[in-house]
Amino acid sequence: MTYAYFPGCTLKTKAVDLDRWGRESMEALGITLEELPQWQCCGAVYPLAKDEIASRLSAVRALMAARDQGTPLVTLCSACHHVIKRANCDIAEDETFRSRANAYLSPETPYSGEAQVLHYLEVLRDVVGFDNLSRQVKNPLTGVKIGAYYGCLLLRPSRQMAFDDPENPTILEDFLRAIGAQPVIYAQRNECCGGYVTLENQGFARSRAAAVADNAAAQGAQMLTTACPLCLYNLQQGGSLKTVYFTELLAQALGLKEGAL
Amino acid sequence: MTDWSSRVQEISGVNPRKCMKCGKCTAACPAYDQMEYHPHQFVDMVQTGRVEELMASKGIYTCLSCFACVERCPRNVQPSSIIEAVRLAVIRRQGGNHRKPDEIPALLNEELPQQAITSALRKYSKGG
Amino acid sequence: MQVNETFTPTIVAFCCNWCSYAGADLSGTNRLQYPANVKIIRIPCSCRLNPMFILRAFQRGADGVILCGCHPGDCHYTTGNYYARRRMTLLFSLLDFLGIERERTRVEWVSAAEGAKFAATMNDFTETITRLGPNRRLEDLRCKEV
Amino acid sequence: MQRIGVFVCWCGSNIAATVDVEKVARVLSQEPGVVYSTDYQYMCSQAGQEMIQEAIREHRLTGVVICSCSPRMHEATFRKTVEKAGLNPYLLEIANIREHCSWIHKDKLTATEKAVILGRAAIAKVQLNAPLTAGKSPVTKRALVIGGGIAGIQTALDIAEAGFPVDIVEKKPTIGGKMTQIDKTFPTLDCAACILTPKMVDAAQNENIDILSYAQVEKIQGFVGNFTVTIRKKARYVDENKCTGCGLCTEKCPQKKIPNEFNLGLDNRRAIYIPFAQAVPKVATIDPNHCAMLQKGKCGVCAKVCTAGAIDYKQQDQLITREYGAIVAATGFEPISMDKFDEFAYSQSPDVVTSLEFERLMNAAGPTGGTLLRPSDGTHPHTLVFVQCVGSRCDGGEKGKSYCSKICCMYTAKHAMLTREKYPDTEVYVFYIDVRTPGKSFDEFYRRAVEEYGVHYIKGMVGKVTPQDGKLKVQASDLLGGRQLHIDADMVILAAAIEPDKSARPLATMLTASMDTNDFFTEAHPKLRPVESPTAGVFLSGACQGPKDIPETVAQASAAAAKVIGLLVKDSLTCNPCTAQPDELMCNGCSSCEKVCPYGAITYADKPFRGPNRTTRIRRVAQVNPAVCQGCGACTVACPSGAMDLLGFSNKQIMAEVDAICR
Amino acid sequence: MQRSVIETAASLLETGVCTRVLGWKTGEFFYDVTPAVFTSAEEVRKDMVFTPFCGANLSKYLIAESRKEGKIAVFLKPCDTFSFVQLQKEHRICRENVYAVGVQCPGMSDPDALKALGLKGLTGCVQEGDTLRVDTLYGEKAVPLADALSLRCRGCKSKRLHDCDAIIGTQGKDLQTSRFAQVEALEAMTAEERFAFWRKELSKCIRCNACRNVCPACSCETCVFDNPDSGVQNKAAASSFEENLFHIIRAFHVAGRCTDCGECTRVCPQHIPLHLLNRKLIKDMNTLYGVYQAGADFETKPPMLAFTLEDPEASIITQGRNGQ
Repeated sequence: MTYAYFPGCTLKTKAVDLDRWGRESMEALGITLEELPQWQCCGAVYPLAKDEIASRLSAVRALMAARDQGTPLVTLCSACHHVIKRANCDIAEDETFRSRANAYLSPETPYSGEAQVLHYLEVLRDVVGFDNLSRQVKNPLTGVKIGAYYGCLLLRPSRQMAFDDPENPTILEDFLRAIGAQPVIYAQRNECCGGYVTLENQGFARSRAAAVADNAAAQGAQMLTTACPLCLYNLQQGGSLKTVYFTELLAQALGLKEGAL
Repeated sequence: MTDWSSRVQEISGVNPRKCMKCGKCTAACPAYDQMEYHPHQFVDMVQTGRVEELMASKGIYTCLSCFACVERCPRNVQPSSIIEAVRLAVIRRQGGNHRKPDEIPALLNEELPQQAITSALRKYSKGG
Repeated sequence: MQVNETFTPTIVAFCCNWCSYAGADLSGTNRLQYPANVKIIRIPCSCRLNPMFILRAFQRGADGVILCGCHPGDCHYTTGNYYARRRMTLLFSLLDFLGIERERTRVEWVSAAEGAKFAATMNDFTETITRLGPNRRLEDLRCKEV
Repeated sequence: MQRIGVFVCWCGSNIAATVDVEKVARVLSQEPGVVYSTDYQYMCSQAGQEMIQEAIREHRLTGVVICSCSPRMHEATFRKTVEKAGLNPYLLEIANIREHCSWIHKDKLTATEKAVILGRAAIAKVQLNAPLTAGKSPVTKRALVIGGGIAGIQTALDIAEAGFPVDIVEKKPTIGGKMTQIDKTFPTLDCAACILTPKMVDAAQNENIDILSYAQVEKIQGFVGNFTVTIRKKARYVDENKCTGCGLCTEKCPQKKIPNEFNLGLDNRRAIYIPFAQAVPKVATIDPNHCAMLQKGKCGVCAKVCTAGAIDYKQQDQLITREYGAIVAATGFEPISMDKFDEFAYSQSPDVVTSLEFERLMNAAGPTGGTLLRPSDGTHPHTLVFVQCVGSRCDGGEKGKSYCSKICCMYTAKHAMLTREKYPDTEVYVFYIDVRTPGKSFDEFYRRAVEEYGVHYIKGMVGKVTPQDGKLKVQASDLLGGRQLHIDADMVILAAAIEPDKSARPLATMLTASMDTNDFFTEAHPKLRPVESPTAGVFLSGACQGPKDIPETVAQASAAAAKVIGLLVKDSLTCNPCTAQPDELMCNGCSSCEKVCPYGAITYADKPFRGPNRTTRIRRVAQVNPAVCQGCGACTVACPSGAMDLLGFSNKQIMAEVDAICR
Repeated sequence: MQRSVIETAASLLETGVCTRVLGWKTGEFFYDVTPAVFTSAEEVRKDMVFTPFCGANLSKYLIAESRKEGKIAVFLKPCDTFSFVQLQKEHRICRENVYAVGVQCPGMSDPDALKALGLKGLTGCVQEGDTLRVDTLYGEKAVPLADALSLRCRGCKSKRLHDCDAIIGTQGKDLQTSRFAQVEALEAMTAEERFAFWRKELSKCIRCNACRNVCPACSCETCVFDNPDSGVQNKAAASSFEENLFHIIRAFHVAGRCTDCGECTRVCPQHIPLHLLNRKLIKDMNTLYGVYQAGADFETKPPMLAFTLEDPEASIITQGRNGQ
């Protein structure tokens, strides 16, 4: 099985580990992630203004390419997923945006949200299946207590993201169980890590990350895992716990990646 | 004279009159201590036409866009969209960039992901 | 548009028995005047109004047709006026689509206490129809091309 | 050939001053079918009525038109008049030439002309009138109350007091409903059990009341006065007549770890159980999902210890069919699930509880024996945070309810007050959006909580609860203080919105009673008929109609009972003859009419019809129950084939009026 | 396709799955295809066809046919299946007596469209992919299928086959269409222009009732226009009310039940674009009360038999605009 894949800028530079282990693991599970040709930056933040058209166009281009290929579009970075998924919802629901985006890009077939946007975790859950995944685990992470850190972008706003229960998500915990680890539930797992404010106000960003990590540690977590490069950065800067990408854990469990946690 | 209040409502697609002043947005906000005005006030100020004050406030750049206020608002008001619209109103006004692209390099460090830089540019300046 | 001084339109008002017919009675009791062109037909509920009745009225020479019913939420039969609202909305849109003057048809919610509103509505409606002049189009729609 | 009489009333000078009544009578006498036409000073007077009756006899009239005041005024009078003269009362039409003509026009010529046209319309209509007879239907003098909470109990008691038999159907093993779980009642703080349990006993002992507990309604047929209801009495595997309620079995049963629903899962019960000490009926029930005997065929401990020999593992569900004249829905409410509100960490910490759970934690018969202890570690809580409006007043409805749940402000004040009274060492915070206390002695009660008991009322909301280090870190807003608060709490209590019981929707379908979008039953009129459903013979009691506190529920329960009694005292019901009537030959059986009928008056029957070449075709055709139809006419327009018509306001009659006016 | 349709029909009869088959057969000309009931495999092999001219929607015939003795198999194109479901929703078809075979459809052709392309003396034709090979007296011609399609197939709304017991070809999907374009164009005109348009069109009507007879929604036991109690009965087509407003009343009667199959326009001998009246109502209902497709499912309440408390008032309809 082959899916169109949108890696995003950060995965090509700072977050190569997220990308590499993600692809290799998926390959091992029988799914090829084929990078979209000529993708452009998703825009990194979703423009909340209804009249911002241009900044949403690169997401629409990616969506259109996936539609033309006839496969769902898989994303891995939380920010890319957020932007692309919301752009897809908007183009399906907001007539003004749809007609303006189509007028601007003038594709052969107008685009109105036909492509399906899947996060990597959704592919693991819904296509591979966590039961199936657990059967393929070679090095279970038995006994490791890991706090899943969701952050904001995967979950909210839930009406558009439709990813998981925004206040009580379970997908990462189910994933951790599947690879043999012991998930630790802690309330701050869906609170902000400090986001891009880290650029201007490091102190504040670090206090946010500390609040997240402290809560997880107090609930018994030995480490944290995330799907977002920015979250990882902030948690590494300000948090007291080791933080890794979930794809690294996956690759390790599948026996693709060597080394200790 | 621009009617910023209706402009902001238009850009954001938010109707501040839906707000029932419960304050859950402000209760949920992780950046509360960093702002002089708080999410529920943003909504109220747009409704009562005090947008210029809001535009002058530094707190609008501290909003993390974490959407906790959006998710938890019982009335579906979306305070963060208002904040974004106010930010845009400032940026679209001539010379209103909070950060100019040439200021950014000084703020960078080795480890910072691209995502942060792009986000910040988008949030802080016109056409990053 | 030229106002035809001698034109006295025929206007049919369908009124639901429980609110609007009583509202019309009240405007009588309070001696509130409205033009004699308006003739009221009593129906049990606004939902009894079949679009065919409206078309029939126009065909037989009415110049304007108005439906009055209880305010939404106050229907004697709980839900009747909600159905009437949808039916009339669609009928009016279809008539407009056929090029019939939109203002010849109207829906107004009049409660049993709104005698003044009933009279005011009828005055306004008659004025509108007088300004539009005689209804020809619905009759003309079928005829061989002129 | 029609022989129509026209009678033009002067109404003293009310009509005659602006309408030339003689002329009207004269002109109308020329209308086709009119054989007699006259005018008179006061048609509604004794003399006027006699004149009409005489004319009917003398001219053998087949229809009567009276040009007079509004039919809303004297239609009933004149119907009686013509009936006494031997004419069917529905062969009468009234032209309203007073309110709709003489009183609103000044010019005599115009008014006269209009009066003639109104008269013509009435003549045109009466030509097509058919004699109608109001039917009668008998009334079964027995009522069914669905739901055995305080609403159902009160309604049943009042109906029984009036001498009518009444059955209560309750799905749980005991009657009593939500009120049994409540500790104290506001604003008087008397104990709920102390005022409720005597009523439960009254109901059980009343000769006219039959309690069908652990039962549910399966099927409802019929209409006002004549319902046939099938009730499924679930097997409780205990013979109700033999069980003495001694409770020995519930102590000996080896299955101990079953969440006790009466205490909302805060403690456990056995597989055979009596929900609480004052249950009515006080008999044990076996939970078939957890009983080892029923599941695996091994155990039988309860049967061994039961000296009354009441245990019957072979018991089957029982179907009971009974006839009723009236049905009362009293299905009550449930707190909504907290699943979608995990920002308050309800799923993450046992110390975050709903208000109803808090009632159990405060109750002497509850899991902690009335001492307030944290569910997580059994310690005494010092800081308590109450959150109001959880799931109430939400926009959209994806998450939470759009309405105010009405009771939460008061019970939260009660909880806060009781906590401070029993445990003065506690700090109690209440986060509110608005405090709503309309009701007798309600605001005084709330003020006492603040002023005398020192409860901290904070205008604002809780945004996040983080369980950490044995505390609940509460992040909240204090809007009046202009700050974000961080409180380390021991317990958080959520005032969950309430919603109609899940059983209400299927019940409404069976009753063809309408519901609003929130699944509350709709009342026949929101102001003037608040305890009746639009479906005749169906009445509403308690919170199934909308959120209510106990006093309001009881008031409405008695009101519903009064309406039921008013129906049951009648031997038969007179039907409105102006009902919908389908022409079966034209009916498609498409169900359009059924979908718009607010009363559920329309059903379908498969009937044989003659087809071509002597064949017989079975077709589905609509049937209108004239006892239920109220004559609104919604169906007549929904019907695509025009098979459905309304007696008294038929298509042809209305078209005839239109034609007469427009000609 | 033709072969598998015929073989399916024949084997359904041979194996006793059904006793009759409702399909199509050719009339006087090869493009003159009419509905027909077959009772034996021989008949099927001899006469049954599935050609690019099988436009006729067979679902309406099931009202009578499904009530007869024994099971009947029927062949339905995607758009026909909407009518099939809608009629079941209205309790008109005995589903248990029907074996429904869905036939995927590339779009049906219109002989007039071929004639308009300048083809004369048509003698036969075969569809191959996107091309239509047409035999004429003057030799074979290849025509792009898109150019030969009938008007209604050019705005096909769905290739989805609903509620079928078997499917020939592949299951399809709902399509994005611009089927409201012509309605919108009319809406954009002035009232005078619209009036002139409709007067011209409706004046052509000869009251042949073809639209009514073919319409799957117009399947009343007795039509209101034939019902003496309706007040609009019409036997003699004079300048009376009944004739004049026939199409308006008809459009209103099928509102919320019309699946937009386009049969009315297809069969109109005067080429009146009657489907535009229905589409206008569909467009309005979609806009005002939420998107609804008659016959797309069994559950959704049709908009004309439902309401919400927040429905707009009739005043939302203003001259030439539709509350948008």
